[in-house]
Amino acid sequence: MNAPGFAVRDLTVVLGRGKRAARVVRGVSWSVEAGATLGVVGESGSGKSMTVLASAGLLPPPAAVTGSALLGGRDLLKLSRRELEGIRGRRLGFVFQDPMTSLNPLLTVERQITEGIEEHLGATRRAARDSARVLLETVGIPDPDRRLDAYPHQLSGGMRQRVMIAIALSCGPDVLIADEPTTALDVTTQAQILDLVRERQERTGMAVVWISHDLAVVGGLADDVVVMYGGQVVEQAPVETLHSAPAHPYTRGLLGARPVLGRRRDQLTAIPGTPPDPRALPSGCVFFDRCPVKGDPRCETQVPDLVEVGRRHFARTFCPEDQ
Amino acid sequence: MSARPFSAWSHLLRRPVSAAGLGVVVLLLTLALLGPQLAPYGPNAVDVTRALQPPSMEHWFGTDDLGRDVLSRVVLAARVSLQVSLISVSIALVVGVVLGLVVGYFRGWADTVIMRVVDVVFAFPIMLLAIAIVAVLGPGVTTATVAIGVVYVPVFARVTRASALALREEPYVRAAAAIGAGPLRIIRAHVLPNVSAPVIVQTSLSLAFAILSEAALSFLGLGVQPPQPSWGRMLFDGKGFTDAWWMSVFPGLAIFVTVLAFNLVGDGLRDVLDPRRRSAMESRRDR
Amino acid sequence: MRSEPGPGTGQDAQSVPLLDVRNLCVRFPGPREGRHRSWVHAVEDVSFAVDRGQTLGLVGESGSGKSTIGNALTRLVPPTSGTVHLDGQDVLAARGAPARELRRRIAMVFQDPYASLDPRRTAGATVREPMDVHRMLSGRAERNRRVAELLDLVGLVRETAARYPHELSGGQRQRVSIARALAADPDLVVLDEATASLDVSVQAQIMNLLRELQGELGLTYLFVSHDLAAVEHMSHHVVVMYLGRLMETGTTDHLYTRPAHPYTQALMSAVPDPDPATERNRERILLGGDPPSPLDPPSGCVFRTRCPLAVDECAGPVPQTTVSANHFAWCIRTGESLSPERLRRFVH
Amino acid sequence: SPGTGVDRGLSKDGSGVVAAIAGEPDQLDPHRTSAYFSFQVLENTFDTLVEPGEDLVMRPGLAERWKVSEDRLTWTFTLRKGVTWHDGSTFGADDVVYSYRRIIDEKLGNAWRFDGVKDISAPDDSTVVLKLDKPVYNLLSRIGGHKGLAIVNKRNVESGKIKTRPLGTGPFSFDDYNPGESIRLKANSRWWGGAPKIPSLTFRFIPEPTTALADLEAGEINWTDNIPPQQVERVSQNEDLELDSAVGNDYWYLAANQDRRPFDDPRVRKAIAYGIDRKAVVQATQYGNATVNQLAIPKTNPWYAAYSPYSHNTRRAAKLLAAAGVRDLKIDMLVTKEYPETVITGQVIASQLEKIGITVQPREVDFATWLDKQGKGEFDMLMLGWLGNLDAEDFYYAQHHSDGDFNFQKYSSPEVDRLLEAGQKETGKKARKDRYAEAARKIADDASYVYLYNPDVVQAWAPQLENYKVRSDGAVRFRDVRLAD
Amino acid sequence: MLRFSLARAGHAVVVLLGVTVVVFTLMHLVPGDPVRVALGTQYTPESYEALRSASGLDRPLISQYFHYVGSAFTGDLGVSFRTGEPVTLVLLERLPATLSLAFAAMVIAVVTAFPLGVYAATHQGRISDTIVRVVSQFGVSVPDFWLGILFILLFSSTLGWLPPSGYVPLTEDPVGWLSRVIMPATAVGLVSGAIITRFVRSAVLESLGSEHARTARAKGLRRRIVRSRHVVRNAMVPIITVIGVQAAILMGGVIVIEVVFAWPGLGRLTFDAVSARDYPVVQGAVLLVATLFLLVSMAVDLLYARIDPRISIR
Ligand SMILES: Nc1ncnc2c1ncn2[C@@H]1O[C@H](COP(=O)(O)OP(=O)(O)OP(=O)(O)O)[C@@H](O)[C@H]1O
Ligand SMILES: Nc1ncnc2c1ncn2[C@@H]1O[C@H](COP(=O)(O)OP(=O)(O)OP(=O)(O)O)[C@@H](O)[C@H]1O
Ligand SMILES: [Mg+2]
Ligand SMILES: [Mg+2]
Repeated sequence: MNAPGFAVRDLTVVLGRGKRAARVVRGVSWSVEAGATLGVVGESGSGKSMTVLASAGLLPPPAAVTGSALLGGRDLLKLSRRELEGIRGRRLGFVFQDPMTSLNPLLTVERQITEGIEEHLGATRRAARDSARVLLETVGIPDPDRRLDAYPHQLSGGMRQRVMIAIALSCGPDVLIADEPTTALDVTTQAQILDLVRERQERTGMAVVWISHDLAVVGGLADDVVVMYGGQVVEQAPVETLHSAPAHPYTRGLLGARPVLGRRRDQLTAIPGTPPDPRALPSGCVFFDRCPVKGDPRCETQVPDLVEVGRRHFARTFCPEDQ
Repeated sequence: MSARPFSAWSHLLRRPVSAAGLGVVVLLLTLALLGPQLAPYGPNAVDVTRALQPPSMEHWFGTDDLGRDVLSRVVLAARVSLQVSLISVSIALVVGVVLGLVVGYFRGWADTVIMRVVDVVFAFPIMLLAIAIVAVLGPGVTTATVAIGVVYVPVFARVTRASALALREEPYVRAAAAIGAGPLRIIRAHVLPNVSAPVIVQTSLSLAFAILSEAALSFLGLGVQPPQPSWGRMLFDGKGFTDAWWMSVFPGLAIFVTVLAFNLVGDGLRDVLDPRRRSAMESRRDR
Repeated sequence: MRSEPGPGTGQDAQSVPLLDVRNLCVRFPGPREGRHRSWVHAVEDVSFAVDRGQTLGLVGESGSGKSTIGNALTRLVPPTSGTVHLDGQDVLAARGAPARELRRRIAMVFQDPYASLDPRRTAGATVREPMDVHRMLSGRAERNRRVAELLDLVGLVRETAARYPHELSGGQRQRVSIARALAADPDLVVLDEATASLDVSVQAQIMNLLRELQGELGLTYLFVSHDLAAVEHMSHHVVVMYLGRLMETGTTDHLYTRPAHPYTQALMSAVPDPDPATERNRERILLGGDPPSPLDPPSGCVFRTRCPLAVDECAGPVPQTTVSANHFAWCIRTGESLSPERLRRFVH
Repeated sequence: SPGTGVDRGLSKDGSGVVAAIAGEPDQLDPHRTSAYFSFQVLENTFDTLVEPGEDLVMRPGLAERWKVSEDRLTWTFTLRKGVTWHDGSTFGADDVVYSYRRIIDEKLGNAWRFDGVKDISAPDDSTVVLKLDKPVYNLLSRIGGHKGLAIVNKRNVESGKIKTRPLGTGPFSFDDYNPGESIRLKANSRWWGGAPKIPSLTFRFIPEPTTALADLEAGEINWTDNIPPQQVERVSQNEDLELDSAVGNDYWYLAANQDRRPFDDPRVRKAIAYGIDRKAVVQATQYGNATVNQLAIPKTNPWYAAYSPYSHNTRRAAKLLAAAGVRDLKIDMLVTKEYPETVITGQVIASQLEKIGITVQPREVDFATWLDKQGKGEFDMLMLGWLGNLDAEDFYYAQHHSDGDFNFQKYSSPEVDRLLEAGQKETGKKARKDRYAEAARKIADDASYVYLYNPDVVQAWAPQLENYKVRSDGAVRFRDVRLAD
Repeated sequence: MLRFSLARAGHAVVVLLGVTVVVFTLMHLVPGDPVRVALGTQYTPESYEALRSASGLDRPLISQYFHYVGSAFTGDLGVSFRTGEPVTLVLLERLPATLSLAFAAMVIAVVTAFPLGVYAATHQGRISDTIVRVVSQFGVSVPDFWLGILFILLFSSTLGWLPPSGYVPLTEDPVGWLSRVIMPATAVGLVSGAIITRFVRSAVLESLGSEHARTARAKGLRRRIVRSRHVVRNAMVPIITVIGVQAAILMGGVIVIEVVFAWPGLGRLTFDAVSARDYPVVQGAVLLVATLFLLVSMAVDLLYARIDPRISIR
């Protein structure tokens, strides 16, 4: 397959204006190749969603976005609205976190799937309905004919999320961006969804950006993982490396904070304090006040660069060796 | 996250439009208090020889058919209008909120009964209900006040009930119940303070509508009694005098500005206190 | 009807468990279908017990009835039938002063730290409220002193007392909630998803705090969660629920190392492992479909519609089977459900 | 023709007359209505036995002539021959008997006008005999001065249609009714007085005087009596419009409740009478289109007598008050918005009496309440007018006799009672007039009523409308009117 | 659907009964006596008693009430004290005037409010949005009857373009109707329109920011389709509520406007009837208006169900 991958370069998002302006994404870069999966993890408010929404022009105004978002060599941020509309849904599929509110409650499942197909592939209503039925089957919804005529509220959470996935996959996108699609679901349903996406990706070779706040979720799915904190990428590495040799104290904290099934510990390594407010970011390292290491005098005043600490392994820290 | 009420005023003042509205309200209150001192003439100084004079340096707003100074009457009418609307809305507020809280929190048969009554009152053309009440009690400032008050009770009851119903299920209210707090304590300490946002918004919008209702009632001759000046009444008096436009324009303008001011404040308050969408109840402006 | 002592702890003949729940049923009125009113079977015939100073984990997927049990204990919802005893006293039957006293002794922490604090009350007032309600200590000054102590205890600075919820972070709020729960000096604390909506790093802080407090104060917890790992971390005993019914109970060690019920097994296999190496190579049991509607639960074992091992007999009565001491499962195939190879055949 | 749309303005061929009146008739049964607007319409559709001429003297109507017996107890009316109802059926003495009996037997509002009538009979088809048990001097004006005594058609009554589709004998017959909007009549070519010269007559209801005037100026209507008083001056200057006025027979008055202190003291009432500037009142309410009068009966009425004891004199008023020992008097004055002149007068009087230390607080109620309060005596003072009286007795008896039905101010003077009773019995016109004049002077002296003014009857019309005359009794008659091209 | 209608009808009957109780009580508490009003200023006590008993006013109140409700069920609303006409007829005569004014006003309101509200919402924060907000705020605050008076002053008295008042049935003279309805309808329509505009704006704004609108955009739908199919449609539920409230208020007769424009509608009829203590007409009119109100709210509910599948009305 030589479908294009997806990359963001030096993406910055400022929400609001003046004193209330919030720099929620600050110079984020990452890329994912066709057939590969990029996991983006980070706690709530770290800017994960903003990054991907901004790259597809889906942020509500007033938002100032700079940098670039590259899909098949074109910078999405430079396209006109009409051009962008031609790419969204067609080459870039989205699945959002809350399947409850992300579907239009007033339209049938069929309409919500077919409208994209009609728009992008110029299919007739009939043909689009047929594809919709096939899509529902492939995302594992039993009795698709009946479900096509259902409204979202008549479906369970897991089924709604499958419908969202069917919509995202409907035009055979090159890139699937999944923004915490399983967070609102039960573990058993989450497992079903993870399995579904994994299998679809194997078949179509699309690139997947999988956003989650849970490292474990991306563990089995991603090739590379980006860890975000305070609107920045603080660490980036292949998933195995990240797990075995995390370089940033925040990543280490994240790993230690979750209890792991079957491995009981007496104490969790909690990170003290709380994530920063994007409206009042510190001048130095964003993680400084919570950092257990504070290994360098520059930490407090200077933002560390993302440095290469190993093969394809980058961390935003002054003291990467201090593991 | 929405701000809380005590910081609401400062938030409000930071919004130029709302601040302007608040300014006008303060000005009106001043007029209402100091009206007699400020008015250039006695409001009831009938002088038939000076009737129907157009605006001039002497009479900025002209004179009416009985030769009275329109400006003075407009200024003095502020008191009545504000008094009627403030008191009537207070009545509606107290009764409506208490009813709404009780039925909203306890539900049960009282809820069914009271909400049916509210439905009944709602099914009435409101102005007509007010007129009927005035017919029963006889026209006058007090009755107009009572009538408008009664008519607005259901609005407050509904707004409060809706909030109370939602608050019942709020985790912090359930938390208080889990502690073992009794219903009265919960209503007083948790529900009442938290219904205040929509109620405050409704109050200031209702003040605006009450001004309009009072004007309409007085226009129909059911409100303030002559010779006491009132904006609605002045409009009524001026209606036949097509040549004396000033008799109609200025009192109407006074109503308009007052209502606008209350609406601006109400709108600002909603944005500050209760930024969720406006409720249909807020659209109940009566004709 | 089960009448033997409830599973969980308290098997020790001489000790009376702190909390003893027997045959608890909670039903909610569902939508009316013509003349016939349907019922939501939120909790059906649930029994368990907790010893003083211990934590019982209550785990299950959304809608399995976990919160309803917590709400029934704190009397936020009226149970349809069953009994609840605290220290031998009948909680549900109590009226008047004893009822108030029992309410004092069972405290609750809710899931959403944003919604469970009154936005118009300071943290101090919130923490003080249980003392005000139960007229504990003499006078406001003393209560305020106690508030300061409690804030200390949950790791907040005393100045927090003057802050409003919107000035606090999620973790801080949850600490305030915990302080409120502790204010009335309870014996049992029901923690309903108390950490679920917090950030990972903050979750860890709260779980650590809860365990410290338990050690210091000898508290008893009912730890309600859908997070199996968190339950494993926190609990001495675990109760697994599905669609309002008990599936399996046992000590944490037993249950997590040798899950006996197919549902428990499926649940555990669905939890992703953070270690990519393990995650990629492990066996998973994928359940098909969705849980049935609690309005119309299947007969017999409610899990049978999704169970890889289901046979016709599953539609009949479900016995309580003993897996080992203090470890029970409600499944007719308990004995034979253990081989991963057999399970794999049912994997989707 | 009916059914092809109602004429809104001048009818298409320009031959019909459109008259704007200030309100809508409540119903068109002349016996049951009491609304002024109804009578404006009914004046043109119904006839009475006798009717007032322009000089308010009774002239033949449906009765060609009449005879009074020596003892004045038997009145014999001879009816016109060949009179028909609008539907073509013949009119006869039975109709008269039926109409009068209806009023008496059903105790309708005008039954009092038959006080003293013992029997009504129709010896033959063109004779009606009224037998009295005591002489009633003013019987003619009682049965002819008011269209409420119109002769109605039995079938029309019994079918219930009279309320909305009345059937009369008058110069115009009922044609079409648009509720809230207009009533159209068409000419009765067989009318005994001669066919009207206009084919149709439409009454439009336009409550707003400025609108009525605007419509008149715009040519949408040909006639109106609803003219804003402040515009009368301007309209009379207008070359393109005709305007005329006559001193009306109506009068407006103030009455203080003599059941209440201190109004039982004539000095207080007189103080009020002196404290009032009638000219200013007339100016404010009617813009001068009224005649100040200190008695009820206007100059134009045959029963007029001149008397004006009061002048605007605050010093005198204050003295009277002081003499009565009254200070800080507050008067609750009943006014009603249905008669705006009362509201305006209330305000003017309030400002006038303030100068002699009396605070007048007008209480504006709707007329229904007003009547109720008046009936129950719940007022200090009130203002109202009496409309449509013709005979001297009508002006004074019921209002000021101790037993008068409308003596709501509770005036009681043996002397006045005696004079009013004498007036009833008196047979000579001169003597009768003297009795009433004397009574009136006494009433004025005691300030039983404080009389204010007789409003002018002011009407305006387009110049094409010829031969129209403004009458002082306010009757609006279009029977002789012509429309020029 | 049928069940829903029946349930709503049952509810409506209860409310209407309540309405009759309230009007009946109020009307009989009112001082002033319909008989006195009907008789005018000159009558005798006998006449008074005769009319009183003919009107049934001498019976006990309770029996009057039950008699009234009983015959109201059969469509007989009694006879007007004033005109002696059946109340049903009186009401039917006035209904067209009120409905045609309400209709014209609603058309003006909706036709202005909808595009303006949507436009403002989709241009949030721009100058055009600000203008719409300011103008609608003005519209909400202006007394409609004053607006009417100003219209008369301007268009009738000064410019002489339009007749200042009166009513012509639409069926008889459409042009005449239009020339007379335009001022009162605009006066009330602008106020209702301003109210609706603000609701349209905020509902559309909310819908614009919703997650499903974001999904629609993420699908790459064209902006026009996103707006029409996903944004505006989803904003309809709150908008319909407000339009319903406004329509109900207008159908009840805008009393003051009807007085200003001498519009022979239900509002003025009722107002006059209250003044004249014409109980049967007042009761009938209120009953009719309440029925209209309930019909409108039922229609609104049915519309909801058409728009929103989550609302089931089986
Ligand atoms: N409309 C907005 N105005 C101002 N700030 C916003 C807005 N929406 C989001 N933010 C802020 O932007 C920051 C980044 O948000 P973002 O949604 O990208 O976080 P996230 O990493 O996706 O978190 P989550 O796990 O909660 O989805 C947060 O601090 C959030 O508070
Ligand atoms: N007040 C109520 N009325 C009707 N049904 C209810 C009510 N409360 C809960 N239920 C139903 O009871 C069942 C159990 O709900 P419960 O909240 O106890 O589940 P849970 O295990 O806490 O789930 P979650 O993880 O989603 O919180 C669910 O089907 C729920 O819909
Ligand atoms: Mg996000
Ligand atoms: Mg729960």
